[in-house]
Amino acid sequence: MMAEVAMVPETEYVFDVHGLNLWYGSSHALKDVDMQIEKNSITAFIGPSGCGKSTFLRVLDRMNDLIDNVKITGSVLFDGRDVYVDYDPMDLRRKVGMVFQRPNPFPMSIYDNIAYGPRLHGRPPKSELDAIVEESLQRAVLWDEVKDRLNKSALSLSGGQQQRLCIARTLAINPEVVLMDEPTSALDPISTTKIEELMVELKAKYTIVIVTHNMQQASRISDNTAFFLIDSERCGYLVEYGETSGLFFNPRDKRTEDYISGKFG
Amino acid sequence: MMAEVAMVPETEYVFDVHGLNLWYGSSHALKDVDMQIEKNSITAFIGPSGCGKSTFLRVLDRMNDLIDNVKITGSVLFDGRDVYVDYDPMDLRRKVGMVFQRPNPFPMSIYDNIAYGPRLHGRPPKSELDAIVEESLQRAVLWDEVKDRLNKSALSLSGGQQQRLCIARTLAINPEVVLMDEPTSALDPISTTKIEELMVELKAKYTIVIVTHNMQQASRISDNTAFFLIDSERCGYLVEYGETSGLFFNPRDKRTEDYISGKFG
Amino acid sequence: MQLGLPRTNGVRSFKERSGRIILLLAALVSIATVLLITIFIFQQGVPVFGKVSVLDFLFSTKWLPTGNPPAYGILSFVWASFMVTALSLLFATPVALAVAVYLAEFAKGRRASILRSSIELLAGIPSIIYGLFGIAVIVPAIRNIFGGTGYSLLAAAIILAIMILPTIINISEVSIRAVNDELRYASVAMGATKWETISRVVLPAAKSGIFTSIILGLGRSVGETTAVLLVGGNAAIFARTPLDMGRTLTMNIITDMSYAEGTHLQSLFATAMLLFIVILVLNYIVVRVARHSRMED
Amino acid sequence: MTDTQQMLAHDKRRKSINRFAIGSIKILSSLTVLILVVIIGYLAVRGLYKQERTQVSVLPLATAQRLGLSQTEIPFDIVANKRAEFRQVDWNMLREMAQGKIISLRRVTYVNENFFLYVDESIADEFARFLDLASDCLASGGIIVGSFRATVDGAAAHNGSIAIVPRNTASSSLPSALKTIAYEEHVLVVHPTVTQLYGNNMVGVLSDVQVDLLLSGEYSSWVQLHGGDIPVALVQEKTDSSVAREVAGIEGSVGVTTQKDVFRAGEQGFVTAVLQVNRIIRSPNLTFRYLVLPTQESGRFGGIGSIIINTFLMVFLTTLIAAPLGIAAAVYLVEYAKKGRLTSIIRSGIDVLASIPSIIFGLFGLLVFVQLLGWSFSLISGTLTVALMILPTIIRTSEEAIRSVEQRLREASIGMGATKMETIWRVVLPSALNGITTGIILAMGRAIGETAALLYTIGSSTAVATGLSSGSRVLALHIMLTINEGQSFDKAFASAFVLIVVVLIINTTARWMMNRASVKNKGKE
Amino acid sequence: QGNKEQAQKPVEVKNYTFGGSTTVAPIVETAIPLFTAANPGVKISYEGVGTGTGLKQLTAGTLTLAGASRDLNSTEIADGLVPNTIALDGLSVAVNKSVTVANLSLAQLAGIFSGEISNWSQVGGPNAAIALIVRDESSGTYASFKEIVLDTQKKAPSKNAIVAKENGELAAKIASTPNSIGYLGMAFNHIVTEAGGKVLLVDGIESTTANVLNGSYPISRNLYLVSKGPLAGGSVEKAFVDFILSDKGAAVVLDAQYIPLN
Ligand SMILES: Nc1ncnc2c1ncn2[C@@H]1O[C@H](COP(=O)(O)OP(=O)(O)OP(=O)(O)O)[C@@H](O)[C@H]1O
Ligand SMILES: Nc1ncnc2c1ncn2[C@@H]1O[C@H](COP(=O)(O)OP(=O)(O)OP(=O)(O)O)[C@@H](O)[C@H]1O
Ligand SMILES: [Mg+2]
Ligand SMILES: [Mg+2]
Ligand SMILES: O=P([O-])([O-])[O-]
Repeated sequence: MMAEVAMVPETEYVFDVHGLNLWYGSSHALKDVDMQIEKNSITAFIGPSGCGKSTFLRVLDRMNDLIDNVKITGSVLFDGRDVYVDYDPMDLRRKVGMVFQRPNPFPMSIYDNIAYGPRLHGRPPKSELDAIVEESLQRAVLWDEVKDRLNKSALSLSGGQQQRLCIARTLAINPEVVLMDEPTSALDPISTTKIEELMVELKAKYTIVIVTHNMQQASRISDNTAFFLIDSERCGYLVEYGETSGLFFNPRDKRTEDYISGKFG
Repeated sequence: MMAEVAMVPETEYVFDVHGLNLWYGSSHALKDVDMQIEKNSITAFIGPSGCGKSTFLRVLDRMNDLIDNVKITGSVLFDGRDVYVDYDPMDLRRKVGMVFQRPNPFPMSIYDNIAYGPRLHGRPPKSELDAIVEESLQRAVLWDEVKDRLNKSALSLSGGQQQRLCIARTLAINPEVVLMDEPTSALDPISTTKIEELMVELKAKYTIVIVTHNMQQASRISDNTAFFLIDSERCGYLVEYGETSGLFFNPRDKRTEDYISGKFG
Repeated sequence: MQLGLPRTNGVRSFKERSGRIILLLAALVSIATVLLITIFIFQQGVPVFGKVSVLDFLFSTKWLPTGNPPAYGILSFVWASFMVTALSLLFATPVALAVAVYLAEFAKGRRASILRSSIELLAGIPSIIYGLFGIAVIVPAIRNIFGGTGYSLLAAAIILAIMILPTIINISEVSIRAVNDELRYASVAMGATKWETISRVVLPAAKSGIFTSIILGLGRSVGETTAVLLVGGNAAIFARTPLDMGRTLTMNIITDMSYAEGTHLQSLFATAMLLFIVILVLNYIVVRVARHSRMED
Repeated sequence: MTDTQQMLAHDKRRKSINRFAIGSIKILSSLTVLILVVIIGYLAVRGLYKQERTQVSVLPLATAQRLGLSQTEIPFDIVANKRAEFRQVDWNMLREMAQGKIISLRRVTYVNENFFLYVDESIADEFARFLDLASDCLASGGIIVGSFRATVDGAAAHNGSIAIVPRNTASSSLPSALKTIAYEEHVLVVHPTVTQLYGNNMVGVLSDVQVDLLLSGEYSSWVQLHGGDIPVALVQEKTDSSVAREVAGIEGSVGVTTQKDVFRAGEQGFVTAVLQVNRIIRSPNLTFRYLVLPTQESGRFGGIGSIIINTFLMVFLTTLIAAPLGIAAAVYLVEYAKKGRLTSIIRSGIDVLASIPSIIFGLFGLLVFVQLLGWSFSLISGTLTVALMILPTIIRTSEEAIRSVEQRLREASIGMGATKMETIWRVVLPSALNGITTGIILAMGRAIGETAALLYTIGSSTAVATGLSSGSRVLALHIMLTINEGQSFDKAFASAFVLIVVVLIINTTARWMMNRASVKNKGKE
Repeated sequence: QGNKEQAQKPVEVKNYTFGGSTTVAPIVETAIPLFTAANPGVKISYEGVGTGTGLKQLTAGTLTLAGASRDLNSTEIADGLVPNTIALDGLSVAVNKSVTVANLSLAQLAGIFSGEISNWSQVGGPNAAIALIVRDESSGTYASFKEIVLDTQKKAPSKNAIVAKENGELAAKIASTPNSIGYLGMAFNHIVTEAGGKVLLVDGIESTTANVLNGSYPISRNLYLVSKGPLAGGSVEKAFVDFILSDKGAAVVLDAQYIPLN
């Protein structure tokens, strides 16, 4: 397997997944997934509910470690090194940030939310921290809205602002990749648009992977799309993966076509 | 209002609802509903989630009395007498049985489940009770499956059997009307078919009102269908009511047509 | 590792590991305490059986620890504990169940919150205060109604009944609340009255929780010391009626503890041992009931 | 037809059963509230007011007035320091004071103060004469004689003092610390045979009513007052001769006279006896002084100031030990424990610990901390015992609070590269703080009311604890010991009222925090 | 004189814990402030945990001086404990205010406390059942009363009696229970009398200090401060015992309503 991996040019792909299988206890949740995720691009995962999109996303930053009884086989390389062998999970997660479906700011001030990561990974002086907070909030296009109330509780923000805060919080630890699991599904259309714009802006600096139920969203913003499905034994697998325009307008697989045209799901 | 009511031939309609409005606290859940429910027929309520179908069903046997802060105006006549004025709720409910979405057998034996109602309403001798139990179970087409284990816990039955048990339990108090709130939505297709068949059989003797999300089901088994919707203020109202064949194949209202053809909901 | 992880991570994972061990140790304190209590009480209590046979100890009513020859029969105390506990449950259970039903099925708004606060406050009142109240109010009341001195197992049982009310109410209420609403609807929809629904469907469905609450109340009742000491009369006699004075196991321990020595002292620890075993058995019953009801669901 | 009638009757019965049952449920529920109200109300009344009963030989002023007895005109006023809790004095008492026989007030008023008598020099002679004392006696008895100012100022400065000032001194000229107190003088004097033993009986202490009946001639024989079968002979007041002397001469006679008269008759060799009467005094029980004064002689004197300090010390230390342990255990159970044998053992350990009666904890503390470790009866022995006892309460509530912290917050933190411990420390515990604090407060409420576990561990010393190894009596224990050692029920009730108020405050705080937390959570949804 | 020397000798400055009998507690607790005032730097506390526990702790070494209200038994003596008599205590018999009887003979007392006499009318009172209130069997008070009153009449104590854990509780229970009778240390008399009850004459003799000292009042016992081994010269314990035996100590004993030895 290592031999295959070596052939992938490291500059082009941040993640390189080969023959990934995952079990929750005895139920096989993901089967034989191979995928290479391009740097500085937006990759979207789509598919019906329960097909393992979130599961696969959590493989990438080892968030599945938190769940008991998970078994993983296959290789997941990040920057050419095996995520499950060569990385300390804490280290990995600093480089691979994650934004969740429902905004989950910590019940503390806006400032402390952003400062949380930097404080974990070192003890930056106040001035530096201030700079990080401002920069992150600016990148997440939230600075103007909150700069006057950095010491207010983050819970006082609206849902869309909270989600942008969570993105800013992730950016504050300066990751290489940002994983997002349905980041807009709990938000209103206006907030959704804002976050979509933000993602497109961010891809210049970061690699973004997003799970979405909203096909329009995937086709609007992503560069590559992966389509997952479940088989009769409720086991998820990757049906098709490729450039978004190709997958949406010229799907290679019949099942993809059916799904995109709304025949099931 | 009474004048209008008097014109309805009593033999034909069991329920006669006029100008019904219902509020949960300050939120107006049902607006100006008029409906007459035919005797010995199956009436189906359809409509999107939250449009007040269950609420209206519960108006008919005063189950809303159990909820605080409910305000009801308008008149609901059952057999020509006002449900909210002339009836004692316990009395009414004996004549108007109800079957719920999720099967809810009591945690006691199958026999005791069926005997529960008869025991409440009198103290029939054992032999009579045995007869009632057998007859009810036979009407609900469950007798053959359970006759050898009447003293086993009702919870040991499968979901479909439990739902038929609940129907049998309702039949055991010998009601005139049986209200069913999505009685098959928690069941597998085979059980669903069995219960649909059962309903059709039962209408010879009882009047049946059923709430369903399954349009096919409504069109398959009901004689009359009522279509409810919610307006912009989240207040439910009756859009169209009439013979099922007419409503499904020749809807008078544009919204009904859209809903039936799957354009929304 | 050879890839050279930053040092800080080594420190962090060391913290992680040692933190975990510290937490585990903290969690083990409880079990260690239980073990130590068992060991010490038994170590002090068991030797008494070298001098007194277990049968004499448990089944004799002769308690003459300072007599010549001494006798150490605690049957009267076992009986008094039994009587007091049984009576307190008899008094408390109907009231507690009524309150639990009221809270779970009827009470709303201000009434509910007043009732709920009252129960919490009752639970918070220290037992010494119950004892004081018992001497000043319950004992004279019993004296006036039934004659005698008023110091009696009945007085102790009444005080205990008040003390265990909150325990029974709280746990019963939780289990009554846990009964699925759909069962209530089913019953009401068949024309049952509220009371029929409660008595025939809700309470039977909540029975294991109610049983547990009664057992826990029993445990509290049998272990209470201070309050009963002040009102029970404390006479080392075999009580024939609740109006007689009596001495429970706990009263026996606390009365003689400060003066006893030698075998007498050991016999007190043996009394504590018996009490401890009773508590363990009650606990076991609770666990079994919980497991049983979980399996039924 | 009969069928429907039967059915109707049946329905009627069902409905009345329903009404009856629901009514009973409501009544029984109200009963619970009633019980609480009665308990707290009773404690408040007994805690705040006391009704003492004492036996005295002088007739209380009220009784004397009711009987229409004339008061001797005394040439001076008696004023006392308000804090001495003097209400009245009589001739004998004044005499003993003047002779220097009373050095402390504690036997008189139960206030542990040294006694001082100040006399205005302008009436010193008259005062001595009134008490049948030589006027130089005053100088030798440690009495302070001085000008009016010196007298009242001195008495105002000393808590336990009485001053003798000229008659009709305007209250405006007295310092505010002083008040005029009543002078009582009448006694029931009887022939000595009346108070003798007859068989096993004797004339007992008389109540108000009995005094009235006796003096109005209702009793014909002393047997009616449990004395011997001697006829009662009433001796009326005489202007020419002394009542006491008269009484001494007539068997079975009784009369009302002044203490001074009895004393003088005695001097002259006329033997009489004085009957005891009951006096009931109502007064405030729980005073500010009682709250703050240090406890003396195991609670007989002084207040409960030091006990309150000890109580807070004990609760503070107990929390200091139990809270970190309990929270740590809860964190372990929620965040680390896997389903397995060890976890279920730990869990049942906590359950068992929660159900062990406190007397067994007390014995355990005695065996381990007091004896085995040799820490004797001390703050530390008691604290550790109670800490173990309240551990399960803290673990359970903390566990619940930590469990209810949303998983999403943990994921957010872990997702940013935090370790589990960092996540717990920085996100989980702060979020669960409210629930944890509530649990700790409840546990404090339990600790503060504990007696059985402390009786053989914390000692009974009433002084403020100066270290972990000093014995330190706490409030609940003090109530128990106040009953046991018999200082007085009134004191027990005063302390109990303080305890219940503290417990109520603690519980209300916990409840308030709980409500606040749930409102906050609802707000978040 | 002895104690004057002691007071001048520098004693070791530290904390001392004494403890034991609650009967002895009032004496020691009153004496402590006076003693420590004369011996600056010394801190003493007295834990009233009961005679038995006190002696046990003394043997174990957690207490250095123990109050006892009963004679030591053979094991305690074998353990090397040495009793130092510090005072006398008269045991009085008290009744509730509802009782009209004012005197009982020793024989009648024995009859009452053995349960043979169960109605007040049998001893000249009204027709009412006698409510017995006694101390727990292991207390010094119980032992002394049993020895002096019951054993001499060859009678066994009745078990049908309210058992109080301490003298004070007993007094309070007499005060609050109609038709009750009980025995208690003289120091606790006031609790009964303040509540309207009374202290009985025994064989016509009042329980006063004078009567105990001249031997006319029959029920009394010794109070001790027990040390582990003989009191060592120069120790605080010896100084303390000497202080209580001094004149000033006698005043303390009197003040606590016990009877000093001299
Ligand atoms: N912690 C878990 N333990 C056991 N099974 C799990 C766990 N998490 C997810 N699963 C199962 O794994 C399968 C894939 O779940 P996953 O959440 O990855 O799906 P998804 O594609 O993200 O679905 P959705 O669109 O609903 O979020 C599902 O069948 C789910 O039930
Ligand atoms: N107990 C209640 N208290 C307050 N509002 C309620 C209550 N029950 C229902 N509602 C509200 O009333 C409206 C109608 O509810 P109802 O349950 O009747 O809808 P429905 O048509 O049965 O929907 P569904 O198909 O999802 O069952 C909804 O907005 C619902 O939120
Ligand atoms: Mg998902
Ligand atoms: Mg519905
Ligand atoms: O002095 P005692 O408390 O042992 O009677």
